[in-house]
Amino acid sequence: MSAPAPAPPALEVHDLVSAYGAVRAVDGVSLTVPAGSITAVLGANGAGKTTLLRTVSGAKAAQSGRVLADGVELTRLPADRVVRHGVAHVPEGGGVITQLTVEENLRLGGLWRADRADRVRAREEMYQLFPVLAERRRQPAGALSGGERQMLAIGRALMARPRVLLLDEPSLGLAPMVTRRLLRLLRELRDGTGLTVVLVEQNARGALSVADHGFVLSLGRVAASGDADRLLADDRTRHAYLGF
Amino acid sequence: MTSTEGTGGLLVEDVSVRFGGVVALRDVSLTAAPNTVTGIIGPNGAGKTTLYNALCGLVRADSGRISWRGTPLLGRRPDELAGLGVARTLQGMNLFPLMTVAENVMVGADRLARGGTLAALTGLGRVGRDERRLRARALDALAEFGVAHLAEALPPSLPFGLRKRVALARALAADPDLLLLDEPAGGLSAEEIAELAERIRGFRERMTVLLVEHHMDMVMDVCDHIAVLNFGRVIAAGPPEAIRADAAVTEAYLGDAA
Amino acid sequence: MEQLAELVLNGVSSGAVYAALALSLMIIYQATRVVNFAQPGLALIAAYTAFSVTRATGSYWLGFVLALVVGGALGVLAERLLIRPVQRRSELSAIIVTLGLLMLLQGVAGMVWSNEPHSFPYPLDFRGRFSATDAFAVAAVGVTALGLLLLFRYTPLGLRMRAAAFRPEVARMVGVRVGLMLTVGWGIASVIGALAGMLAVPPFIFPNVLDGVFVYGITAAVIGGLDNPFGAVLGGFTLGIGLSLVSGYLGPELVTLAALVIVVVVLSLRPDGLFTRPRARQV
Amino acid sequence: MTDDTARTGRAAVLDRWRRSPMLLRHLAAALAAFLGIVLLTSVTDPFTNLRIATIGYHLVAVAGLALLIGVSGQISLGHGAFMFIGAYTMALLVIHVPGSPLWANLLLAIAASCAAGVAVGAATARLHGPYLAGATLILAVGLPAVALRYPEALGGSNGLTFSVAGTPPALSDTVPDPRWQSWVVWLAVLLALVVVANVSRGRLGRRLRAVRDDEAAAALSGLRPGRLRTVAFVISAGCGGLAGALQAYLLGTATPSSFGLALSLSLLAAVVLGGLGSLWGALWGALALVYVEVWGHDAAEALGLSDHVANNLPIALFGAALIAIVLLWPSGVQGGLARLGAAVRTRRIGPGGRPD
Amino acid sequence: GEVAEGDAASLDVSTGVTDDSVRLGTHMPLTGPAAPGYSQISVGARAVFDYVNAQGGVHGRQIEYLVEDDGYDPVRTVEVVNELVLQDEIFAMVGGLGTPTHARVIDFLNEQGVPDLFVSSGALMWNQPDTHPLTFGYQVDYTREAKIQGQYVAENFPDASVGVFFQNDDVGTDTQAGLEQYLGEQIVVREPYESGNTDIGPQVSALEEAGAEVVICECIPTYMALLILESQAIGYEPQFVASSIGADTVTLNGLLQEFADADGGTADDMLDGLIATGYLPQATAADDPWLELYTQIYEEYVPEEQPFTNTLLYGMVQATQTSMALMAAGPDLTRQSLVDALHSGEFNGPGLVPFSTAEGEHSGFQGAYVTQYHAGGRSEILQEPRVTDRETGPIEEFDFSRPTPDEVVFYGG
Ligand SMILES: Nc1ncnc2c1ncn2[C@@H]1O[C@H](COP(=O)(O)OP(=O)(O)OP(=O)(O)O)[C@@H](O)[C@H]1O
Ligand SMILES: Nc1ncnc2c1ncn2[C@@H]1O[C@H](COP(=O)(O)OP(=O)(O)OP(=O)(O)O)[C@@H](O)[C@H]1O
Ligand SMILES: [Mg+2]
Ligand SMILES: [Mg+2]
Repeated sequence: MSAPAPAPPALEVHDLVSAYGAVRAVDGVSLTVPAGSITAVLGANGAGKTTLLRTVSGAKAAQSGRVLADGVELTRLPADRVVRHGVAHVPEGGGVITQLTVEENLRLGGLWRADRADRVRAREEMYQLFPVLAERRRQPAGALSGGERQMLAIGRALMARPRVLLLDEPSLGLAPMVTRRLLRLLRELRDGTGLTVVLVEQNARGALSVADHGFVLSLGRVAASGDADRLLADDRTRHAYLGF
Repeated sequence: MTSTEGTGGLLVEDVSVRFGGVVALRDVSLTAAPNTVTGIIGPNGAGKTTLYNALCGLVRADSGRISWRGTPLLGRRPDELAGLGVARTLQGMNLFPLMTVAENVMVGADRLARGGTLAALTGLGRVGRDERRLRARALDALAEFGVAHLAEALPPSLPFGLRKRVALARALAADPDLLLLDEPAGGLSAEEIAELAERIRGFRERMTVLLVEHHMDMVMDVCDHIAVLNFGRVIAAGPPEAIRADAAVTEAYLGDAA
Repeated sequence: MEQLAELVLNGVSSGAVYAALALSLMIIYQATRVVNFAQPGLALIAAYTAFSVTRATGSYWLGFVLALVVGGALGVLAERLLIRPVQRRSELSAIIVTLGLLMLLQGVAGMVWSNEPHSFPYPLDFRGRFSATDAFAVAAVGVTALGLLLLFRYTPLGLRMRAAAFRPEVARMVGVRVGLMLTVGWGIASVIGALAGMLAVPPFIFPNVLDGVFVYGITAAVIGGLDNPFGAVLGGFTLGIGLSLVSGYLGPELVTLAALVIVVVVLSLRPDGLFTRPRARQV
Repeated sequence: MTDDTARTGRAAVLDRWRRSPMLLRHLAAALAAFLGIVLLTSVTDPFTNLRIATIGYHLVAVAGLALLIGVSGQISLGHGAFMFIGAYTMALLVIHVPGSPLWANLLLAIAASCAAGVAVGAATARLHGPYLAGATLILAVGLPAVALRYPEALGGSNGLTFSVAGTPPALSDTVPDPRWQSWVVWLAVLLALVVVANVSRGRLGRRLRAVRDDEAAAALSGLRPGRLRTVAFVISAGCGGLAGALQAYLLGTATPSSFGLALSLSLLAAVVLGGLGSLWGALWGALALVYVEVWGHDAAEALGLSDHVANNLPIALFGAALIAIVLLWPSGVQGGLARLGAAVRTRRIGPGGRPD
Repeated sequence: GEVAEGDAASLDVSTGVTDDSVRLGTHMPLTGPAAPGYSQISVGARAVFDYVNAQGGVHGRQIEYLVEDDGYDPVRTVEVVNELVLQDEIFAMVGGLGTPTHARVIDFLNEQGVPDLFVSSGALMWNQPDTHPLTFGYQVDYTREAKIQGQYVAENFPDASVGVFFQNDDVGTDTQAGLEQYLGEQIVVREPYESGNTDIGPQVSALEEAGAEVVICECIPTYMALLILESQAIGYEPQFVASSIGADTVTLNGLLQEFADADGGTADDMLDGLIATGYLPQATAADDPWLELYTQIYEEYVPEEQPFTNTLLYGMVQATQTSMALMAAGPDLTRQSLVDALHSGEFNGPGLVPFSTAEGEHSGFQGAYVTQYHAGGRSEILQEPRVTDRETGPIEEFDFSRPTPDEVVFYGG
């Protein structure tokens, strides 16, 4: 088998700057996420992780820099267009729409895709993945507990069958068992469908244990990066940025 | 467990809460002795937050009794709780977005003020003193969590972790005797969690603490006593070591790798 | 007994008009979380268009159709040009912009068509205790409400519209074209508003003709709850019949007071209207 | 150099000002404003005096509503109803209790509208968004019908007419009636504004804002959301009642048609036009209420337009102005002026300099 | 609060008067819910003033006519009248419109010494020369007119049950005081309406249910038209009797234009047989010398789109009589001379009944005639003008020779 032409990385970020007024929360970040990998983005509170994801997914406008997915320029696209390029975002805190029912929230996730049969299939898959949601499908999402909402948000993003999944602290509020199941699922999806995952986590150890690569942000810049194993092993990085 | 032993602490007896078809709590009973940290753990949707809500009057319990230091709590409005020395942090933090951090915490301390409505209208009486006292209290509380420098910031502009500290400061500003913490460690880094755990252990001297948390290391570390909820029932209760060893708990909550 | 029957029938026909307006307010609220005070203004211009067209061509139905078209177009324009810039700022800004638009439109209508009342035809025969026109109004409102219920409950478009209204930033993340949804919402609502205008205006048209109807339209929407079309419709009929009975048995000077009493009673029992699902948990 | 010392001197004064007790600050500001009004009315003609007084009573109504909206987050579309109550209380007192002094009448009018505020506020405390809007809207439309229900006592749709004492005899040679009336109006208004300022800057204001921002969290901090909402309603109803009573005092009339929906909605418009969050905003709003109409009329006259167009120009202009201001100046005239001021200052100091 | 005792203002002034102009002002609703119907009045008045000015004005003075919009809101009336008096410095107020509105300013106008001519309202309070010496009524007051209506109905429909449909304000109370005197027993039902609420279905049902064979409508044209329509809708056909304020057949015709009557006739047929009282000539009357003049003025000075209605005519007559008063006051115009002229002169002219501005009687028109409208635009006089008072006095015929335009001086030097 001859080596295929090098596929473009699933996600490329070049010199991205994103600011709130005068605060440059993301201050010239460049990173490359290979297709079919799990990449952890780590860093202390306020390092700019959330802002980075929001800027990539178009939820927030960039000041400068570029974002590409599979070689396609996403930089100036609004969020609804970005998701159509296969980049789904689970925002910090989930962002379920509390007034809609559980099922409506899930349906929303897949709406933009044309294949109706597959949408129904995807929904059933999500119910299998998170059985609590199936029990609650007709209830408003606002009735759910914190952890249940988080599951719903993840399920909704997966409904889009994205190629790149941006997860902002997905383990927040999840019971340890569910967290582990989620991480296992991410690995399965990576291996099975070639899903690319960008995982923002406070729990650096947990994140790095599933991730292939890691980037460490500090004050809006990339302070360290590399293979997950290397970062885990690197005492200096651990002490300086990851705090364990 | 008899009710006589617990008059000094928190006593929850046979509390049930239903939402339509969903039974969120089913005859839940537990106690928290004064000046201890009691952990409440359980899978997502087990009813932990609902228990807090029932305790605080945010949802109506269908049956059961809850008392704190002998005072019954069920049937009270949420705002009466602060007066009884109960404070709580919310899972979603629920900071006041359009008010500065200092003001947020001053609201938390509000029960310490004495002036009435007439004073508020005329600006006479204790108004100045109250204001100074609340502000000082708020700044103290913020300082305790290392965020005094953020006093004039607006909460939405703060990163998650710092917002968590502000929320804690707001609850602590009222000098509560009973503190209900709902997932305080969520979204914090390992280092911060360790620091938080240290602090919660310290609270024990001043108050009784209830802790809902999914972060097992921390729960095991700081709790004197743990109750485990599953599908609205208490499936186990005891000291951390016993809980860790409990097969039912492992099956329902901790999972294989616990 | 006979009086009772008459008053109820009278109430049904005015209730249909309130319901139509309530429906249009409900949709805009569902679609954009804005209470649209400009609705009577938009409907007024639509009705005046029908007036002019009917006078010029002699065809009522041509005027009717054009009124709906013009109403919808005005709604779309209003959303694009005026509401969109303030939409995200605050509920209040949007309310005030719609208020300003109402004044502007009423002023313009007065400039173009004068403040004098003009004769304005009914769609069908108006004679009889329950005339063909009344039947038409009730049917039109019923069909509209049913259509809206289907739209919101069962179609992807309806789901997108609601998502865009509740949490625009989240909706965008799942691929909803929020701006488009808001425009569509205003368009649909304004068409229905124009329909309400066409039903409410006869027999006379003048710039303030819809003021009273609008007040009762809001009242109906609030009584029924802004959550679903049937709330608006039932609110409209409840109010129409209630006020007709009050007017007949107690005196017309009490009508507005009675509306106030009805609102207070209903909302103190159900703060979000009769047919709204309970609000989500807060924490 | 001297500029610098002047600035630090000023800063010191400012600092002392900020540290002085709130009540003192507010009273001093009110006194200064009152002196300004006395001066202004003394150099203007009687008609302008009346306009100044008109602005005064609008100001207090707008300020009260701004407190309700801005601080407690409740949007009332029915504040004209409280003006109605204030005006009728004043009218009834003047007619039936001829001996009662003006200040007592004003206090009673405030009390009556506060009582109504308690009722309305308690009934609406649980309402949100459009439901509150709808309920208050119908309040504005429905309440004046009370006058129609009791025509003997309240004069039916023709309302009540009465005469109010003008300048006290001792001063009547030197101070014309309109001037005296505008002093009375402004004195009452400024005192009320002191209360409004105390509330919005103080602890009560903070509690109201907390309830506005997050009801559950506020309740858990020991605040009673329902009661606080009602308190806000009562205060702003009192302001509305005072405005109505002053209007009645000034014009000698109370008629249901004066308190229609149009009044309530223009008050709301004035709040937003001026800008929430500061009493200056309320002042701009009140000025706009009085003057945009006048200018529209003058413009129509000057342009020599046809009747239909001329008649409708003022209302169309008011609408257009409303839209334009909200679009261009999101935080109202006051916000716009503040931004302009800041821009001018940075230009003067230079881009690097810090604005003081 | 006690009533302030101001010194009476001097009337020997010529405020608002120059050698070549005299400034008059008025207030009326031009916008808002109450505007429909009324804005024609100032159009008619302005047309006559324009005509007068074109003929050289009054004693060489051009009449300036300022119309302020008060939206029928007394608060705004006070404001705009203040503006007219204090800022624009009008010489006199002419035809201020509305009872609740104008009632708020008569004290002020009298205190300020501003002649307050020809108030456009049939309320009784304008005729109080003792307390308001400068205020002059205009319309035949509601009670007088209703007495004449009542007597006519009692005499001509002695066995009929009568219903009254009335505007729920002083129009309603004052007219009922008059009707009561003649129809006491005959009235079987009284139904009020609130102006602004166009849903009058319940009232019309009640009228029908009570079996009223004659319905007297004390209302403005819009509600007259609504009443006719609603009655048509339920197949109820009583004899309608309208008062002068509502019986503007041209306006009614316009309002009913789109609605054919039950037999497929025209709107005009719906009005056929309408009985009405009046004191001015009908705009549709033929062979009236004044209408010849007014038609000429209408064609020359009124904008295209305005129909020639009774309401428009009302403004024209009012303006004519105002000009007559200004002429009578002589070239040395002061407020005193105007009031003196009003007190001493006769201002009969276009009106069909005597008009009084005498020293102790500022009531304006004194009586009314009864007419019936016939489809096609012809009005038939059923009862010649009669006069009466506003109390319980008798209704009498009178001796009155109505001058033609040639006999009246209302412009010139
Ligand atoms: N809406 C906002 N307005 C102003 N500043 C903001 C806003 N949101 C975030 N910031 C600032 O941007 C910086 C980065 O914030 P961000 O939320 O991206 O950090 P983070 O790495 O996700 O932190 P955390 O781990 O706490 O979630 C912080 O300094 C924060 O104060
Ligand atoms: N208002 C409500 N209406 C309907 N169901 C509710 C309501 N509140 C809570 N529930 C349900 O009750 C159950 C318990 O919820 P609760 O929030 O107490 O869970 P929890 O133990 O705090 O979970 P988590 O760890 O995810 O926060 C959940 O299944 C939830 O969906
Ligand atoms: Mg973050
Ligand atoms: Mg929970």
